[in-house]
Amino acid sequence: MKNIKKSYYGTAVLHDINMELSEGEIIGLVGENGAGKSTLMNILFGDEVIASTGGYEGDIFINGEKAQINSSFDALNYGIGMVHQEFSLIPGFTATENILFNREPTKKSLVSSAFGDRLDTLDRKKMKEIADDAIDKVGIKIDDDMLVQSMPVGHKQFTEIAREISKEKLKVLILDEPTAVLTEKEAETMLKSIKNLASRGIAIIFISHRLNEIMDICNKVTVIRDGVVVKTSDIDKITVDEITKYMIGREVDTKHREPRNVEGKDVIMSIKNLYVDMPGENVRDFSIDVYDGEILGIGGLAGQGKLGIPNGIMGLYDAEGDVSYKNEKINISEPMSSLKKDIAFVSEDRRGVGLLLDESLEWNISFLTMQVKDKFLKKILGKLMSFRSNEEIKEVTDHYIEALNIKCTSSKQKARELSGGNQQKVCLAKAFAMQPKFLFVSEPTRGIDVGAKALVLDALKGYNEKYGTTIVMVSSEIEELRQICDRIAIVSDGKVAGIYKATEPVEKFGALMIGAKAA
Amino acid sequence: MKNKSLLYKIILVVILVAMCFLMIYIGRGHTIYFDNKTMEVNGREVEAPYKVKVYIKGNEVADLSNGDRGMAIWIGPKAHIDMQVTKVKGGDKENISYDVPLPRAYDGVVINLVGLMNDAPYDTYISEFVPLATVTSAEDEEVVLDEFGDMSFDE
Amino acid sequence: MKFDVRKFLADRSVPIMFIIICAVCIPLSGFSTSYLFNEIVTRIVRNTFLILSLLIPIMAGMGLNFGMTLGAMAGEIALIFTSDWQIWGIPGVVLAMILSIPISILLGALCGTLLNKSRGREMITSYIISFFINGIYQLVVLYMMGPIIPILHESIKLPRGYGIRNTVSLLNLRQSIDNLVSINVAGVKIPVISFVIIILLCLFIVWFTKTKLGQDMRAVGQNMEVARAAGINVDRTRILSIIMSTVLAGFGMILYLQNMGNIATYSSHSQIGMFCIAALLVGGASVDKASIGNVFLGVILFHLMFIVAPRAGTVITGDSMIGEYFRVFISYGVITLALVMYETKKHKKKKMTKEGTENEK
Amino acid sequence: MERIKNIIRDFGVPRFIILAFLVALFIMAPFVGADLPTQITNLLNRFSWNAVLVLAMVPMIHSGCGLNFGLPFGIIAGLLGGTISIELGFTGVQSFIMAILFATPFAIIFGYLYGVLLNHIKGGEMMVATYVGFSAVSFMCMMWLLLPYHSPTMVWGYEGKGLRTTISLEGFYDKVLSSFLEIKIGNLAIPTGAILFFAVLSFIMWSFLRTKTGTAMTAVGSNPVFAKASGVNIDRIRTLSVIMSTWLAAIGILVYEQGFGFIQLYMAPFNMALPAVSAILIGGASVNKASIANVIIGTLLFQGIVTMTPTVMNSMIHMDMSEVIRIIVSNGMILYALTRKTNDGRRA
Repeated sequence: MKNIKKSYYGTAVLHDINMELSEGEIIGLVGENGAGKSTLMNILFGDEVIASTGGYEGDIFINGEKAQINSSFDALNYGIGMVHQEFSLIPGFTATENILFNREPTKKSLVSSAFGDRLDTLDRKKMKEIADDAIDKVGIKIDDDMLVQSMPVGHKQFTEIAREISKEKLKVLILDEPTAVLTEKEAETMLKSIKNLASRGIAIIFISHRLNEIMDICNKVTVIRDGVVVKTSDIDKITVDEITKYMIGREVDTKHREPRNVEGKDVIMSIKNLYVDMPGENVRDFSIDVYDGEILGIGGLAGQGKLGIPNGIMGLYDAEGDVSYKNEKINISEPMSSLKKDIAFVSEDRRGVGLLLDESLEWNISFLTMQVKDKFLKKILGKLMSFRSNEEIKEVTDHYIEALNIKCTSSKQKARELSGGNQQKVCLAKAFAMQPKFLFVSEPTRGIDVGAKALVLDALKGYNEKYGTTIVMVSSEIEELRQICDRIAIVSDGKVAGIYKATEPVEKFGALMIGAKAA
Repeated sequence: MKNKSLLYKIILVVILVAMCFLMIYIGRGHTIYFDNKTMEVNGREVEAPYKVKVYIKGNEVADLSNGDRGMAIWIGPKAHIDMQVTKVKGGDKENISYDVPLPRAYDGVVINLVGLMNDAPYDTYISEFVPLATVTSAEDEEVVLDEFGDMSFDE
Repeated sequence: MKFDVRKFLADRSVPIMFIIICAVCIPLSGFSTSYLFNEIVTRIVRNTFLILSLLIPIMAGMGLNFGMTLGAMAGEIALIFTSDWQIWGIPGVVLAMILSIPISILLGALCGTLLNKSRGREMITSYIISFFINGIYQLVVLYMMGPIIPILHESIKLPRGYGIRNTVSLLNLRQSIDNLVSINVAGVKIPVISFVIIILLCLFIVWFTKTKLGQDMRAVGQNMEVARAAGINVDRTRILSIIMSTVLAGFGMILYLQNMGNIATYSSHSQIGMFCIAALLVGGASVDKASIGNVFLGVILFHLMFIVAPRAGTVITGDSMIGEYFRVFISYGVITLALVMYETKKHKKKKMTKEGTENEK
Repeated sequence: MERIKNIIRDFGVPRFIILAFLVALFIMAPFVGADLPTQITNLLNRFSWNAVLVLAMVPMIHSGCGLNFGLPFGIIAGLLGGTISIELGFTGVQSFIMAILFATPFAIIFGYLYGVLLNHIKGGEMMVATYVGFSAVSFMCMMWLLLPYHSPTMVWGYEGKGLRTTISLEGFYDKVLSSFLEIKIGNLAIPTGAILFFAVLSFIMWSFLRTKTGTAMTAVGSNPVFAKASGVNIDRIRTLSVIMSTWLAAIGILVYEQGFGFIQLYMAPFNMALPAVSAILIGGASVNKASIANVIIGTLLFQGIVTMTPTVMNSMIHMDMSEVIRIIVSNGMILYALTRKTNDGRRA
């Protein structure tokens, strides 16, 4: 692969990626979330997303010949196979049927010669043979007649791999976090079978967050950060710590605010044994105390549960645990319970949760406050009924449009029509309008440009300083947390892995993220 | 491969179309009326027999005395008619069969059996049956259009 | 695996309920066994083909095809022509079937395309499509037949000179297939050829599930995304399933009408979809799963109920209408129940997958 | 040019065709000898009968429950109210008021149950609603026969029990609204009372949508997760909207009956949902957005076509195609709305 470039909507995600892979080699690909790993793999596998967003730049050479991958068919033809993180299996099909899905050996009949190949009958016997053969190669026993939906999760993963292996042309196999959902034992088997596959001459790209696995089975490792390959090295010439360092990146020279010492202040919110059932972001046994007036950062890799914390406390996902605010318990299954206590939440899912995309900015900014605090209502008919007060709503909206510099045509514009950064500002305005005493902010800078990022962070910092509002900010960008937070807690596997002052060196946070225990 | 498949498809369509025409040919239904009436054959009067029994596919469909008219339906282009003819009262019974080609254009065909039995020219013993004008009720039928149809199901 | 009695019964609650209804109503109605058997055989011959046409869209995950009415209309139009041209007997039936194919394909393709545009609410859309096309059908049959589409015989036209009469007689086509070879078993007339046709269709469906296309349809039905990622043309596959269903429904309607002996031009099709779907569900099928067994069980139970309910209702309440309304209520009730169960399951499933990921980790 | 295109696109091609068709009908009406004032009277009358039923669509569309194909459910509540009022011997204006009073508890109970059911099947409301409506109607068919009604104006004469299919309202609430303050100018008659009644209900609805709860209802329909995150109890709001819709349907059928002059029982409620659904869609509503203006415009357009086509078409081509046109137009409109892509983020 040479000089691969890719941009989404003008935002460059990958710059000049160069990678090399030879037969029978296992290469580990590591990088933080959003570093560009998935995009790179999608290019290799010819995912629809790539073509529909304008294709990619650069060249891919396979066996010395230039390859043009425009669709997953091309990828298949070039012998590239991929096992995704989410299972792409048909639940009601057997292992055999899934392994050979859409590549079933068929028998011709008179009908099919008239109406096309799709009326060929399936050759069940041959299917079984091929499937069994592939399963053998993976090196684990799977019942080939078992329906995928009744399989344990590990077997599903193996079925996927078997499917890729059964492709005759397979030369390169991409495994995206194959061990993430497996038990330790299964993971071991998996690694063994991966090695086994490599010894048959298949080149493997192995993506994982578990660095020890990478150290275990890979020949080489490539680290990607911000769309650039920062390091490629043979595995025996690099240590886990070094990899971590490359992943997290250099110390960025940005203005850090001086962290305040908060330990002595009153505990404003105490979270004990929080469990949140949020798909992909499960929180288990999370406990932390938040001090009055601080900005607490919560960081961690994706999927480790950091997002689940605010969502659980605010009642958007099923959660269990004790959360008390100013020594009063909060009913975490009922959003109103926290909202009534002046706790606000800016969701990471702007378009899904944060906004009424088809309504005006006025509605978006005023709705929360109206529902929670009965504001922006005017009494009519001698207090019998109360209507929306359009004047007040306009006033507050205009205020925040100015204060946060939201670029829009008017306060009546629909939220859908704004850019990502401005939408995020609307979300903040929505929370600010409620005049919260405590604010959860989740991924406030995700997917917005640099200028807007700075503005959003400044707004948060300013709000904290001006009103003494306690802020808990969840973000995957450790640098961003270090810019404005007093303390940063790293979440790993749904629990607190450690809490440090924001000024601690970045490597310490990096180590926590990948599972090292806090010193 | 593609061409072959296309060829098969064309053949299939041709077969279906051919079948259509075949069905139209062999499935054309006629109501046949048998007249046992005296008629003029080649210029001479032929008296109708005393009694004619008409059989279609083995079933007796008409038992005609002199001057009677019987009726049967026939599917296909050529009607096969079996008859048992009794010339005079108490006389011998005689079995005869005929294959009568039926004209496509007529729905109802009147066959004069006397003409048929005496080798009269085809168009002298075959004629179209014209139903009496507007047998069907003249008053307009009300068509009730109901989005949900009526609820009664077949009984 | 332990045999779970409760689950077994719960999965089959609808058929069991119907068996109970029938068991109560049969003695009350006082019909003789041979009468009932004769009736049931007639109904099986009449309806099974139509109901079988529902199976393929269910397999492709498109739910209950309320749009089968389209096929029924195609069949009716074909029969109106054969009747007008006076093509009688079995050739008439065959001709009608062939004529119905292009109409069915056209309507089916239209229906399938629209359904692809309304993913997630296929059923309500196919339901509205059936009404919409019914309007078009009326436009064609009631106004265009005569002045624009030539109709030879005045006798099937309305006296005003255009449009088709409320009833078109199929007297010379009536039961031509049923009577071709029929045997009498203990007083019950069994139309052999009709059964052969139905069995052939069953075999066709079984064969079809074994083809590549059948396999693709099952896959599309279970997970469209995965199927698309594997390179299956999902939209086309879905349209094909609707076309096949429509064509089969057209054939089914022709067989149904040849058994009935006349076409109720403006109402024969309007309820047929509803009754076929109800029968299928009574047989234990659900919105996303149905088998040939469900079809036969459904036809028998549903129509048994249909035959005995009015009489039983009269005996119980002394009012003949009660039973009539009761069976209509039951038909709708069964569909409602199946829909609610399906949607609740879908709703629950979303939650389950959430919990599932939790447990697996 | 671009702008005109945009306007047409926003308005929707089918709507445009319908409007053009109606305008053409009006233009042609005088040429074929139709009396315009009579036509307008006709239109206004039908508008006043149907508008409340169309209004009943609004709450459920707002709360994201989609088009209320379960309208018959509310209609049954109205029918119960009407028949009970007559059974108890109320007459004249009184019978109408009592009918509303009796219908209300039924509507609330039905609406509540129906709302709870719909909360269990989010996403599949429309299909289930259709069949829940049908089941309820066919169930009531049995009930009309079995319930102990005795009023001689309503039951079958020779048996003395079981309600008739159509019950004349003469002496009861026939035209109580329409004749109230009726304005007559030559051939033109305006059913002021009925229109006023609709106006009052519309105003109440309009006001409600401006209250806190009303705002929450719109938000629930627009983005349920947003509403939930803002502390709104989604299920409660949805149930409330269903109750409102059911109640309005109950009132709507009573208004319809007073104009029409008859109570239609048994299978009649079946046919009431689709016209109302398509009317509001023709008025510019979509599966998840509707306003009072949509109701008024939609009802006028829909009823305009229903009243104008027979007269104009009949005199022009001597064919009464109105019924067929109505079926094609109304179902075509619903089909159009269903097959349009819904905006992302709408359904969560």
